[in-house]
Amino acid sequence: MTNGWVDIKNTDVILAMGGNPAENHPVGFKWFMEAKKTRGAKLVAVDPRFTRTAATADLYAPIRAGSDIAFLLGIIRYAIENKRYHEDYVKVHTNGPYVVSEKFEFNDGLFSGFDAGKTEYDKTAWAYEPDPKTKAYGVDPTLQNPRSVFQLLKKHVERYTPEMVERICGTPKDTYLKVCQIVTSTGVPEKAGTITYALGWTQHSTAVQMIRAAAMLQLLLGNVGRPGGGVNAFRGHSNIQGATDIAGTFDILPGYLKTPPGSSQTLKDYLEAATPTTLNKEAWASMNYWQNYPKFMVSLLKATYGKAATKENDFGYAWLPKVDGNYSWMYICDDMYRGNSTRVGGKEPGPEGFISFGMNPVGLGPNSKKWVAALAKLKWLVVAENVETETPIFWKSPKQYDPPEASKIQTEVFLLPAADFAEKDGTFTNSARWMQWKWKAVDPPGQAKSDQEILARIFLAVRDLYKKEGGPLPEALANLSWSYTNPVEPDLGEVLKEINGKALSDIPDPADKTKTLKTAGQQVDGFGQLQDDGSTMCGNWLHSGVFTEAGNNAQRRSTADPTGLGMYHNWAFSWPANRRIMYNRASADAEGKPWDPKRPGIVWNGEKWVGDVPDMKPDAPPGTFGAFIMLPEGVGRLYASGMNDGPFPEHYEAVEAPIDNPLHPKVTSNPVSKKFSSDKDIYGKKEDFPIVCTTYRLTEHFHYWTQHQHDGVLNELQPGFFVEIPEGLAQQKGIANGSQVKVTSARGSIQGVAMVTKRLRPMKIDGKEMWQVGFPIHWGYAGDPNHTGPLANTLTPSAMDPNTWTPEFKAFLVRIEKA
Amino acid sequence: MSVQQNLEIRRSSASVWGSQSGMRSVPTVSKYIDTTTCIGCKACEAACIEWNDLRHIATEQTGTYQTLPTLHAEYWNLIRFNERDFDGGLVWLMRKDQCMHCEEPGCLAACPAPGAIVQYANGIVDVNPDQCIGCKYCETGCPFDVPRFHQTTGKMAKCTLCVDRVSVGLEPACIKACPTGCLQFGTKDDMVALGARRVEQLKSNGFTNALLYNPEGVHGTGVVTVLAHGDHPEWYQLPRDPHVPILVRFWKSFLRPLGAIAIFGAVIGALTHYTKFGPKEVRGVDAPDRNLPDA
Amino acid sequence: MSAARPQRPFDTAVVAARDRENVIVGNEIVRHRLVSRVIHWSVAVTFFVCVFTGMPIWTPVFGWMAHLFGGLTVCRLLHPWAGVAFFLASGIMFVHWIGDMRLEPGDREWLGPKAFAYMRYETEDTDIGKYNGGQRLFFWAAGLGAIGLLLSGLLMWFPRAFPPLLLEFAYLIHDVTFILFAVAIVFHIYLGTAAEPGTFGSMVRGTVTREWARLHHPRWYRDVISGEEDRRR
Amino acid sequence: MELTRRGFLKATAVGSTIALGFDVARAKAEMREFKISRTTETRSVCPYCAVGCGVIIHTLGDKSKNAKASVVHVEGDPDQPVSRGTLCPKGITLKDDITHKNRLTKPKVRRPGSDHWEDISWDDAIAKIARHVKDTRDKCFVAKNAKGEVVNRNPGIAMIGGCTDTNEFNYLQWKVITALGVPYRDTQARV
Repeated sequence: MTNGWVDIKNTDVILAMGGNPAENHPVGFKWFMEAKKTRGAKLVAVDPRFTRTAATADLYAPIRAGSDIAFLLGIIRYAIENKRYHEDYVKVHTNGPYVVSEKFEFNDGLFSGFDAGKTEYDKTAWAYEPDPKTKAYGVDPTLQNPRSVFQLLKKHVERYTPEMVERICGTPKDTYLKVCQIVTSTGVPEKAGTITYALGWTQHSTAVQMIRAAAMLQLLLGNVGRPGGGVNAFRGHSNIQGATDIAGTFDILPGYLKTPPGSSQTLKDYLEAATPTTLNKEAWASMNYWQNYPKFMVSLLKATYGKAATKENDFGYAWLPKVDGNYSWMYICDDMYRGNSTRVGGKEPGPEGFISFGMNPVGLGPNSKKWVAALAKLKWLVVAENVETETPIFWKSPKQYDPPEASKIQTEVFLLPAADFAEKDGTFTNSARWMQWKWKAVDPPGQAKSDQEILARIFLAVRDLYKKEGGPLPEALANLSWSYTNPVEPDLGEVLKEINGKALSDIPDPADKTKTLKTAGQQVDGFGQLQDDGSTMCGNWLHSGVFTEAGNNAQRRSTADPTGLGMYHNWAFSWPANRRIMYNRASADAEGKPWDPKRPGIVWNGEKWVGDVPDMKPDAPPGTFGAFIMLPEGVGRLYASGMNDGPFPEHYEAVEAPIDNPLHPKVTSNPVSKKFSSDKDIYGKKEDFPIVCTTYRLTEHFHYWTQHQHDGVLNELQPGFFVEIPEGLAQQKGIANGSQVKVTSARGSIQGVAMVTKRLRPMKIDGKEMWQVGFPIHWGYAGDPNHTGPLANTLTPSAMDPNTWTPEFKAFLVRIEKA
Repeated sequence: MSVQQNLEIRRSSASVWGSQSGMRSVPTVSKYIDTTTCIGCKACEAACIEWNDLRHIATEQTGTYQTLPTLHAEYWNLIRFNERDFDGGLVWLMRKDQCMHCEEPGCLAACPAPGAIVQYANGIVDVNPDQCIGCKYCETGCPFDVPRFHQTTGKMAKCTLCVDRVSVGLEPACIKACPTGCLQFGTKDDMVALGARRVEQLKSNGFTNALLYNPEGVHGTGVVTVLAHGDHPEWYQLPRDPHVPILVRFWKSFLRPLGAIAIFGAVIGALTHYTKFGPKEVRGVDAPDRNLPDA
Repeated sequence: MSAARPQRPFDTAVVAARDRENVIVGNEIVRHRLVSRVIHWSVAVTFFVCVFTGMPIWTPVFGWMAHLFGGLTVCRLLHPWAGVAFFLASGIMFVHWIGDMRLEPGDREWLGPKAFAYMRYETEDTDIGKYNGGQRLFFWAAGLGAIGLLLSGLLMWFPRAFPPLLLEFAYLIHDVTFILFAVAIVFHIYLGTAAEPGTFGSMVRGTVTREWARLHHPRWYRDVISGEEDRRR
Repeated sequence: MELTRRGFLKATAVGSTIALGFDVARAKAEMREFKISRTTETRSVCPYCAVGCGVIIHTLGDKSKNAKASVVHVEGDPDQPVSRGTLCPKGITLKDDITHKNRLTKPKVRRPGSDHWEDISWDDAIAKIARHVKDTRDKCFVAKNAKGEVVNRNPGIAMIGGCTDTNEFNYLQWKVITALGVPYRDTQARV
């Protein structure tokens, strides 16, 4: 989230799309209702189903799953056509005025630079046009230059007329125009609107571009960085925000530093490649905060290898594993299944050992059968869990997941009982980036142990083995700093201190060399004090400030809210730098005056920025720097050359497309979206599978987790799996409400109770009648015996977004019949 | 930490007279339900079960989001889901169903067991399991079909408005839980005022039939409900004009006293007759065959 | 009691009253043979269980009765079952007595003037058989009442199985029936004991004296006597 | 104290029942008592979605030496600015999640080719796992990639972390995979 949960109460219009907040974030949804009740805010719900969110919405617009980009670009078109965008904002805070190189083109579904062989784009074709004199970006403040981002955008969205949107999305034109009218009503300074989304956008082969489209719309309407505005992603788990912040995925180190590739052999190479050079040095120059990259990286290496990390040995950079290519979720599955992978042209082994701390790949999918088959090829599998999920018992999974004979599965499986949230302390980072400390309430049941103890014991045992027996690169283990008071079960408070970072030697004050900012051993106040010479260490620069000399700020519990805007600066700690609204500089105009005085984000009072923690050099007068300090442009991107699938979003059908793309039939699906080629990766044709299907969660259950609760209340509230089917389709197929129905995709079929409902409507797509069905995840072959069910992800395809490599769970093709 | 001092009784079932206890006058409390901001998340259902430690009952998926077809002795709080075509589109109505804590409780009126159903000074209507005899009269008395017979305890069971929480100054469990704030709790006056404001807002948003459901038939309820479609309470499975069944009133407050009098009357009648006429027998006639030794 | 009279071999009347009716034994006439009396008392007992378990539930005025059976809850448990028992007993009684209870033309008047006249001891009706019109009417009323109480009682027992309105009426019927029943019973008891000495004996010992019979049921007395004479010849 | 009060009330109950046929004092006496008046409260954060609602976990006993704490009730934390004491059905039933009987309580191992679990001690489990990790790393370690660049990675192991891992644990996890050279790393955030 760019803003916070409570901040939603400050909005005038909410576009809830690509998510069902009432269902999945009911408590956060309170602030939607608050805005409705106290400000008369309008809630617009766009969803394939008439959801719990829609039930309370002022306007509901049905949409075909996977067609969101067309819907959003249509709104952008409407805003530009009818001059309902926030022009001053666009000029000051976006790259709308920037001039793009002649090399950029878009013809029948393909951007310039497409390499059909590699199915990849050469992104250099999308660069800005450097100004001949300054070599900086060319800028046209009038937005009139035909090669300006704004004009190119205008041209790009030309095709997304309400008629075309109706044809692609199935949204009735009149409803759609109402949506456009309400959403673009915030394109004025005195109004603010927010867009909220969740996995209904992130889980598509065009996911990132959907979100881009939303962000672009918000930039055009001048809603980014403002209280009551923003682009707000609702994360679905208590700490996946934290997981990504702190290197949960292969491609990033803590704090979104890049995992070094094989090509960066030395720290110097690496830092040069990773640190962006400031290109815009003119007015609204970019602060380009990433130029501090070396400080963050070196401090991280110091935290990782402690004393062993010295200037001489590149702070141990060589010991860091380097990556070549992709090691993410579906590649893990594929490489496991195939037993090897090809990296920079050479064959390398695939995983033969697998460690999972509380994750359930078989349930999560996609394509559960492939996961079962892949796990069966492992030599060993370790799962630390609260309950016995599908994954650790894949070897006894039911027939329909076609597992090999148990006797033929050579995998040694360890199932370790782990403590749950109440049985350990530590911090969770919520969707609003708040790091909140939780205290331990009870001991784990039986022999269960906290996951930090399980991990530490394994690590220490392996380290001992290397001490005794040696092996490849033992120093990587030997030098890893593990200097916790109790190495077997590190105290999480200590760990958080390490994450915050501290001075290793006195740090001189840059302003006055005679003074010191911090003396050796002191916790740093924030990432501003980090150094690139090894005099500081910090486990995650983004979190720096969470555990200062003042103590553990994640434990702060003040309910004071002086701004009245729901920022609560003294409740817990919000990264970065306890900032509550990201890009808040954009909440003020060129002079630093708030667009809406009633809802100021930050304000320039003559000598400094006041209000929220400024997303800006606190004493830099307006005009010094652009509002988006992390971007080399310094402004928000209506045009992003960094994407793998185009600088502008474009509507592409899902990988399993129910129609040919009406805009460019030759390029129906995302040309660079990724698929797999094993015998388990089967993709369905619209001829065999005419129905669009989507998956989702229920408010009464959590993932593959709560249905394990024996005699649990949640199992009382939602006892089992069901399939939601529109009345019309049910009639055609002779399916009665409550009867058994079978849903089949190219990858398998599942059966469950039919829930025949008015909430799914028949759709007219590209002139043809089309049906959508959907079903919740949550059930599987593990769980409380009375509450098992089919795995939803048996049906989902292994296709993914080319930027995030997130699977396309939300739009695929099926057929249904009476069971 | 017993709590019984905190609540005094306004009215008690099957009481002959003077059921009011104590002197304190406390404000009547009320729940507020805004069906227009309810998302049917069932937090209230769960909170009710958790707080009151209700037993797990087996449910099954029958093609609806609604947990059970109706209330149950182990399930006092149920959200009723209704899909309705409306104005060319669809409305998905969710309404929290539970005891309405009527100002004029039909259950209490019907209850024959002294003190088995009480209305506390603050308006909460509660079943006192210790006094309840499980006769189910209250089922007939209740215009909202709320009380349920509990098989294992043999007592009636229903929402207590978390009297144990309220009596120590807390809100009921369901109210505290409600994520969207469609449930509120406070004095009846405050809740009615809140409801009136919300209804006005709805009307200005085009729901011209919006109203605050607080039926006069039972002199108002301790649960006031905002309905966007006030002209169709039945869409929410609410009775249009609930009242304590007239026949219940008749037999309870008229027929039975009358009957009692009639019976006493009969006895007195018999006595009077006896004193006036004495026994009916033959006296003085010669009756040879009565001269028996043992006669 | 035979032990009380050693000089007599045995009490012929009581012996006779075990299985025979309408016969003269010494100066007594057997009016109710044993089985009749057992049936009558089983009805009476079940009825009183119903009364004492029902009335405290009926209205708190009779709350004290609950203590005879260990409290209201016990009453609530006993009452429906006692009710069923009472109905069965009444049923048997009905079948057992129906022969003697066929209504006769004049009986209607017992609803009004006759009944009053009777209570004032002013009737010179010599045509009263084994049972008088009042008794016969009471018999039919009781049978009807038993059915009314049972049906309405069943509804009250299982309320969820019936529509609300029907229930409301059930309570009404149960109440009204009971009130009438109760009033009638008061008089039945009064007449059967204090008001008419000797009557009670007919339901315990089974016999009545010739005087009693001659006084209360002249026709029946004549029939019994004539029957005797026939036998003498 | 409870009992004697009840006793007294019962006595008065009988009296007044006979007198009036009803009794108020008794009705009050039997009102359910406030069940969490003396439980121990611990502030925590809901482990489900990312709203991060504050929860108060009520445990049995006062944490004294001889009391075994067990969760008896979970309720929203009214101070938490986002949730303000409210919770969704999942949050409210966290007691079930912590205490339900399907929780794992001892380490188990499934031997290669076997069709059932066997119990295993923690020490054996850790030792065996460490051995596996070491062997796999030794076997699969890639010091140089096909281009001859030093990459020091161990593609033989994949490690994934869940959704309720604390930040601190995620950091420790990162340190460990860095030490082991594991490139295959992902988390719930992806899916």
